[in-house]
Amino acid sequence: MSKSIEVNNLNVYYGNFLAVEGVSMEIAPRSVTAFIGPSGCGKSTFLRTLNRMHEVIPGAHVEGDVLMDGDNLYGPGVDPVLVRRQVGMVFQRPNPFPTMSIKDNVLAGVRLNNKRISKSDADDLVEKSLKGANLWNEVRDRLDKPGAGLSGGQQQRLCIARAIAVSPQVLLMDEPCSALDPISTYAIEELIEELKSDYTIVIVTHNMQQASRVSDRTAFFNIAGTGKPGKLIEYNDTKAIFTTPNVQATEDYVSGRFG
Amino acid sequence: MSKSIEVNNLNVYYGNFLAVEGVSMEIAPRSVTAFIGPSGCGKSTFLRTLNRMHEVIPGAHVEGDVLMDGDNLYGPGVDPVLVRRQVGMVFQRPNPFPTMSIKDNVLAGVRLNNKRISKSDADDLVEKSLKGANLWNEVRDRLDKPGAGLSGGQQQRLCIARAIAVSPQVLLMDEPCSALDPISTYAIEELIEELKSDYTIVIVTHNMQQASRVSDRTAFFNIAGTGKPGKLIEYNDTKAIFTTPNVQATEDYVSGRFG
Amino acid sequence: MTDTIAPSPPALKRPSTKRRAGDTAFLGLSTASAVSILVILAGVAIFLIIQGWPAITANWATNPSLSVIQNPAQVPWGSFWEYVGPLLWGSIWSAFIAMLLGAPVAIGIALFISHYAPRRIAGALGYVVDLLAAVPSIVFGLWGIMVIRPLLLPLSHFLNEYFGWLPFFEGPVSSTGSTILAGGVVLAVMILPIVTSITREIFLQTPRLHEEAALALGATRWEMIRLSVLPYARSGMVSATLLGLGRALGETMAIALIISPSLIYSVKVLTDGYNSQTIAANIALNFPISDEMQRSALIGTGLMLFVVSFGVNILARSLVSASGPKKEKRRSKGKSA
Amino acid sequence: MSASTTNAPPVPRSSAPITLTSGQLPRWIEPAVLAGSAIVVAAVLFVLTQSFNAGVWLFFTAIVYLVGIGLGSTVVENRRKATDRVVRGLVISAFILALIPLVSTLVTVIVQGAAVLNWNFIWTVGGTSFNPDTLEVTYTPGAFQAVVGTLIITGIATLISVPIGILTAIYLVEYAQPNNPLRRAITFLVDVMTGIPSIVAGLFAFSLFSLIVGPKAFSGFSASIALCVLMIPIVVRSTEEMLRLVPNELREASFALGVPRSTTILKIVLRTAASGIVTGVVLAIARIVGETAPIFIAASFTDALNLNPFQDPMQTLAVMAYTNYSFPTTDIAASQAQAWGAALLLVILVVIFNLIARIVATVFAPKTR
Amino acid sequence: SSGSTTPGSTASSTPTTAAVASTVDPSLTGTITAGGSSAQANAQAAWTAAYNAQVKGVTINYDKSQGSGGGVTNFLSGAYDFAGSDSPLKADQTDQSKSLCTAGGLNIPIYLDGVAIIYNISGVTSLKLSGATVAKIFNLQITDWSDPAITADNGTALPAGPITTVARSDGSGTTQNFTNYLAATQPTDWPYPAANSWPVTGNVSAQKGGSGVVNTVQSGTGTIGYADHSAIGTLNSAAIIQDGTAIPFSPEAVTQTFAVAAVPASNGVPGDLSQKFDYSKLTAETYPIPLVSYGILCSTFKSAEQAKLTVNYLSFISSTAGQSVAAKNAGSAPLPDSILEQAQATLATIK
Ligand SMILES: Nc1ncnc2c1ncn2[C@@H]1O[C@H](COP(=O)(O)OP(=O)(O)OP(=O)(O)O)[C@@H](O)[C@H]1O
Ligand SMILES: Nc1ncnc2c1ncn2[C@@H]1O[C@H](COP(=O)(O)OP(=O)(O)OP(=O)(O)O)[C@@H](O)[C@H]1O
Ligand SMILES: [Mg+2]
Ligand SMILES: [Mg+2]
Repeated sequence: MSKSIEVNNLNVYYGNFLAVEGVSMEIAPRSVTAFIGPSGCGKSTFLRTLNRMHEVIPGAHVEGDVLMDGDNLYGPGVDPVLVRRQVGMVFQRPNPFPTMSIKDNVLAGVRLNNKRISKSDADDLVEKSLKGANLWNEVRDRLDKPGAGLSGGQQQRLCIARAIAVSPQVLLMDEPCSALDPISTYAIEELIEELKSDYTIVIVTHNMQQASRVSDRTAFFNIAGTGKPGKLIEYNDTKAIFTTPNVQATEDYVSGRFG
Repeated sequence: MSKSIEVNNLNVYYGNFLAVEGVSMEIAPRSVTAFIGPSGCGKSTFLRTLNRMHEVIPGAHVEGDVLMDGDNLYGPGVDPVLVRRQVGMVFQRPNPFPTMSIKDNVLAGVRLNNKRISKSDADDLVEKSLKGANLWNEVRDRLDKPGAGLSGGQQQRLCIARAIAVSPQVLLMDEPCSALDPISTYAIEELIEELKSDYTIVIVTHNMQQASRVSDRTAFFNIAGTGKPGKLIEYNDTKAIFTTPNVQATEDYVSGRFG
Repeated sequence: MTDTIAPSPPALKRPSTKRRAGDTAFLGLSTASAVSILVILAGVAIFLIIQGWPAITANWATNPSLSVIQNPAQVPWGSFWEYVGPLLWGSIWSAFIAMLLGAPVAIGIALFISHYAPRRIAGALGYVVDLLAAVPSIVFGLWGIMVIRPLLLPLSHFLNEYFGWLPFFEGPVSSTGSTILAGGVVLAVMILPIVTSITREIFLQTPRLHEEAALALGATRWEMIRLSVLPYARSGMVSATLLGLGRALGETMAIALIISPSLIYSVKVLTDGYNSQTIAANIALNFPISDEMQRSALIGTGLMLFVVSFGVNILARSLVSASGPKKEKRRSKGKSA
Repeated sequence: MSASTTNAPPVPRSSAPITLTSGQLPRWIEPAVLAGSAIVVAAVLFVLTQSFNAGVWLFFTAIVYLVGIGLGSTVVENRRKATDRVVRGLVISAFILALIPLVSTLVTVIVQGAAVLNWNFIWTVGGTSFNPDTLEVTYTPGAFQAVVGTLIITGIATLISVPIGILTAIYLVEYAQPNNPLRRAITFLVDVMTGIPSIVAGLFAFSLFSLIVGPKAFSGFSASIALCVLMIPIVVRSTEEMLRLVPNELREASFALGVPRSTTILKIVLRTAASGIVTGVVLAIARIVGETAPIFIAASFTDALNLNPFQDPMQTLAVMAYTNYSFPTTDIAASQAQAWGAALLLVILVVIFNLIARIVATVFAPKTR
Repeated sequence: SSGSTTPGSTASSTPTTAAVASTVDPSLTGTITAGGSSAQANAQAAWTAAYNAQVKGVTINYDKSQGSGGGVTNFLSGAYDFAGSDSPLKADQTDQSKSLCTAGGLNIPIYLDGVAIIYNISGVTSLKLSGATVAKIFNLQITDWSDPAITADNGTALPAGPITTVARSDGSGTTQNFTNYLAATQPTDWPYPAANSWPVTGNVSAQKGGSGVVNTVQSGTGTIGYADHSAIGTLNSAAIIQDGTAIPFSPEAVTQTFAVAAVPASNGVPGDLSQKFDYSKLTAETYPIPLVSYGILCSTFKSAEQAKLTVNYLSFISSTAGQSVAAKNAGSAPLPDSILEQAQATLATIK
């Protein structure tokens, strides 16, 4: 149910601007990998290349390979739509569909892909997904109300519920908890813990504690200066990154007193 | 240059829905107050009543008083525009004016009152504000580029620069760092430390560590359940809240292992 | 927890399934539609050129059909260009008056509905303006004759009496009301709904984030609009105005019914005998009586109107891009996969 | 503030007012100034011109009010608040200004048209009867043939234009790269197309059909094609604007769920923009349904009922209104009454379209509560 | 259908005066597509009604919005079975018609009316004007109703007030016929050639269509204009002084005008009945500004079926009965029998 990811010497461009340079890494199946690094270093950019979401930005393109269980995501004939169905994503800003009810938002991935789903299955799926995102109790009695009426944090959890409802093989999360309060964050972290037995999870976070709590391995990205490309500085077991980093920059960054 | 705030038995409604109930608190001038609490408990809602920003949402209204140095913000004849000039605000999501350059974004508030600001004054102000927001080095060579071209974290810092450029008396921040990486977060926290000698600062945060690091006093809000109003549960010195809370709910919340 | 409904992992390679075929078909359909517009427009342009060419290139002084086309100077027109000149001017002038009167009002109404009217009645007000859009142009023509023409007569006398020193308000003041002012007012009313409803939709879509950013800086409502609403809506406002302008330039029957035209260059707006004729109305008025060569001349003028539309659009576009550094940003939201 | 630490404030202090209530005009001042200017202007006008003209009076009242409130607010409050008040005054005047023609047209059409409008008028085909003894021809008013013609011609034009228009807008917004030459060409040409005089569109369609079906090319369908030329650009333009307003985040959310682009467009983008698109379509219909010149040219004229859009002339309500006004029978008053009747019917028809569209739009509109 | 009660057969069976009869064939079915002159519009509507009372199976679509030029153009392109036109085919149009019609297009006068000089002067219900005064007024040389020339024509002074002349803004047969008269009879006061568009510029209110002129004259004060007499509604029209007599419009006076002043001006196609007015032959019994309008059709139709329909209809129009229907319902003047007989003869040759 989950897949390994292998990235070989990947460059990501926005038009002519090289945003991320020469990233190579291997991500094991059924593991949680955290990306950390300062703002603008290309964490989001790189993350999006893992399900080809960067392609929706005009001019964005990559050089290099991303292999999922050995299949090159950028190989000829590979359909980005199919890639994205297997590699789910949760964004930094919550983006529920404004025309849909909470329930329909959760079912969107299933329904939009024209899968016929019986009412009871649908109800089950909605409940499970919302429970997984720790939103069930807050919205159980207003499932038919629009999703846009929720608070920011609630909306983000709704988006997580929506992403896990389609049961992807890999789950990418771009700072999924930055708009969430500790209780929801805790729930999501627990969820990640649970999901990791089945999924390969990659999470971008600014929260060092979070990275150290949830991830098995951590990748630290950095940027030399504005206009310079972001680079993968160090990639190792989370414990090693936070206790015995090999690179000075990593140590500087993780030893900050912030969380 | 900073003012005290006194809130007396404030109820906030969205139409008929009572979102926040019976809040009373006193905020000393030249202090940092943190609001914490689970998502949806009304922190943002309450914060916005401190500069009457809730009024831009149709149907939102309050009962009760908010006194700034004894002047009731909701008194007859009070102009919300003047209130907001003195009580600045930074939002959860960065919102630079997309059509303006970085420089114009910083100057936007100042230009409203003082069209004829001299070029050198303007340049000084831009530099100081951007430095204050720890953004100067990243944008100094592209001040005339649009603000929307920055990364999320950079945009948020731009918004902080814009807010402090008009030198308000009180600064409200609604999870200003939730989109920021640790380095920027650190800079903002330092900035808050600096600003507090002159301003009264109120900050909403989900980050317990942040609350304990930057704030003098902390207010914990909670909500009994969906559809119930949010309430101020405990308001005390930050140290007391995090070490010896009086209420069980507070203890449950702050003792969570997250941050 | 999810494996009950989880599908078996599909292959990444594109299988030639129906859905992907649907994607291609959809792209094909929309591209075909886009191209069909090119085809239609090319068709119209070719039609105009083929039909108009004989008159454009003819010698008007000697051609038996063209030399009798009326000229206020009582001599045959020297060429097509002499003939089309005053008509072009008339089209531009009347459209200008209409835009001058209509566009600011239209944007004002849109603002009123989106940002000033109490929320509860804003929807109803929007509907009221849409009602204006529901009035067909022929009705505006009839209304213009019956209501606007007499209504503007006292105003015309007033303007002439006190502002007659301005060339626009020179006499002799019309006694029948068939002035370019009346036509302009009716045109302005006709473009109102089209401009209003599009700008209104766009104003309403201004991200709340941007509006709050301005308000939190202590902006008054107008300053908030100036800082966040107008910049956001700029390109949309220009499009809406261009649509209105297109309508004003191309409007035929209402103008033909209301204005008493002459083939002259004139800026007077209060007279019966000195109103510059518009191209569209001139075609409508003279087409029925014209023989083939004269029709060719009329179609040639239609071609010129086409060219003017081109010019106006180029101008408007360059104005927008000159003043709006971020316009392309908003425009380029579309992307490809 | 004076006791501040060595940590200087990061920015120079502007001279912001410290009080919250400084310089407020009382709430009643706006209505008071308005009433005052109305009275003063009325008096001055009467003295100057010895007559009273409602339009002039309203106009100058508005001007005097705006100047008055602007100056007053500048003095008592400040320049910014003055600007704010003046703009509000302007915006509200604009709205009232627009209400006048609306009410006036509607009242005119209703008052004039109500005289002939009844069920008979709608459900009978207009015609003549002839008395062989007196040689007298009597005209029986009736608009059924025109109602049917309007529905057929406009319906076909809508069926053709709306898909083409919306698909083109989709191409422009969702598929074409910003610098794609086809995209640039089309955006530009669509704007140009809005300036085609309607009569030229009619000529174009008729010439086209003459080429295809021979000289007797008059048909409802060719009129529909003419109307398409007028309608497509409006649909494209308004749809394009509405699609651009759909936040990119929604598209990304959908793509990330592995939804193909076509489904994303159909079920997310179009759905979110539906209410605006519908408004645009109704505007476009209203724009073409009142056309007369292209109908004459392409569908010629008839008084008879014709249900076949592909052959023989057809009448529409707009044409009926126009011909009855422009070519009255010897009983001019009766003809004009019929013209207004047809016009009223046309307005009612468009209002019905509008209502339907509103309902559709409300059903589809994004909801937040 | 009982042919004996129909007006066509009534006309042919009842020997009133020397009536010109037509044979209407009630068994015909089909559609006649026609259009052109709007002057004929009301007459065509009446003819259609009367004809349909006998021939139920024929639909006649006469498009009055096309105008004479549109009618001719559509006729020449083959779109119309016949055209209504206020002026006969021009030479080049006749040439063009030869490719369509074998021998060529035939112009048959079917409608006669007069151009009325309409006015709206408060308190004035009767107005007499000489041709010269009409020319001067419309040429903007006389600008006030109290002008001595007007006083002289009427014998008494009219209330003073500025004159607003109202003309057609669109090209029209009415303008053509009116300026034909002015150019032929008032060469000094009317220095313009006859044309279908109004030549005078300056303080003229130009209006679209006869109805536009009529409406504007009616709603203005001190206004004067010209329109096809059948379309003036309740407005007053001036009597024109000819040979010392003020002649108000009447159908008889116009029929008389045609009888004395119309001279054949054939386009060369056998059977063509184009006419021209010789204004020098006007008498004190003739209304001097006539307006004649033609039916234009092919000598040989592409389809014999269509020819039969069209000829049958036009022959009804060109009968005494047809002319009476138009006179009764459209206020036109009946064409003299002599020309109707020629018309029937021509129609009989059409295949
Ligand atoms: N759509 C875009 N077009 C052009 N450049 C972009 C675009 N998006 C991001 N960039 C640039 O690419 C670089 C990496 O940005 P990215 O958003 O990936 O950073 P990040 O590490 O996710 O930052 P943050 O922590 O603030 O989210 C930055 O320099 C940014 O300015
Ligand atoms: N515009 C609105 N209209 C109606 N209800 C609203 C609106 N905004 C917020 N609410 C409701 O008010 C309550 C408080 O919301 P608020 O956004 O203040 O919570 P919060 O504590 O800031 O949450 P978060 O930590 O997620 O930002 C919630 O129940 C929310 O659903
Ligand atoms: Mg990021
Ligand atoms: Mg909040």
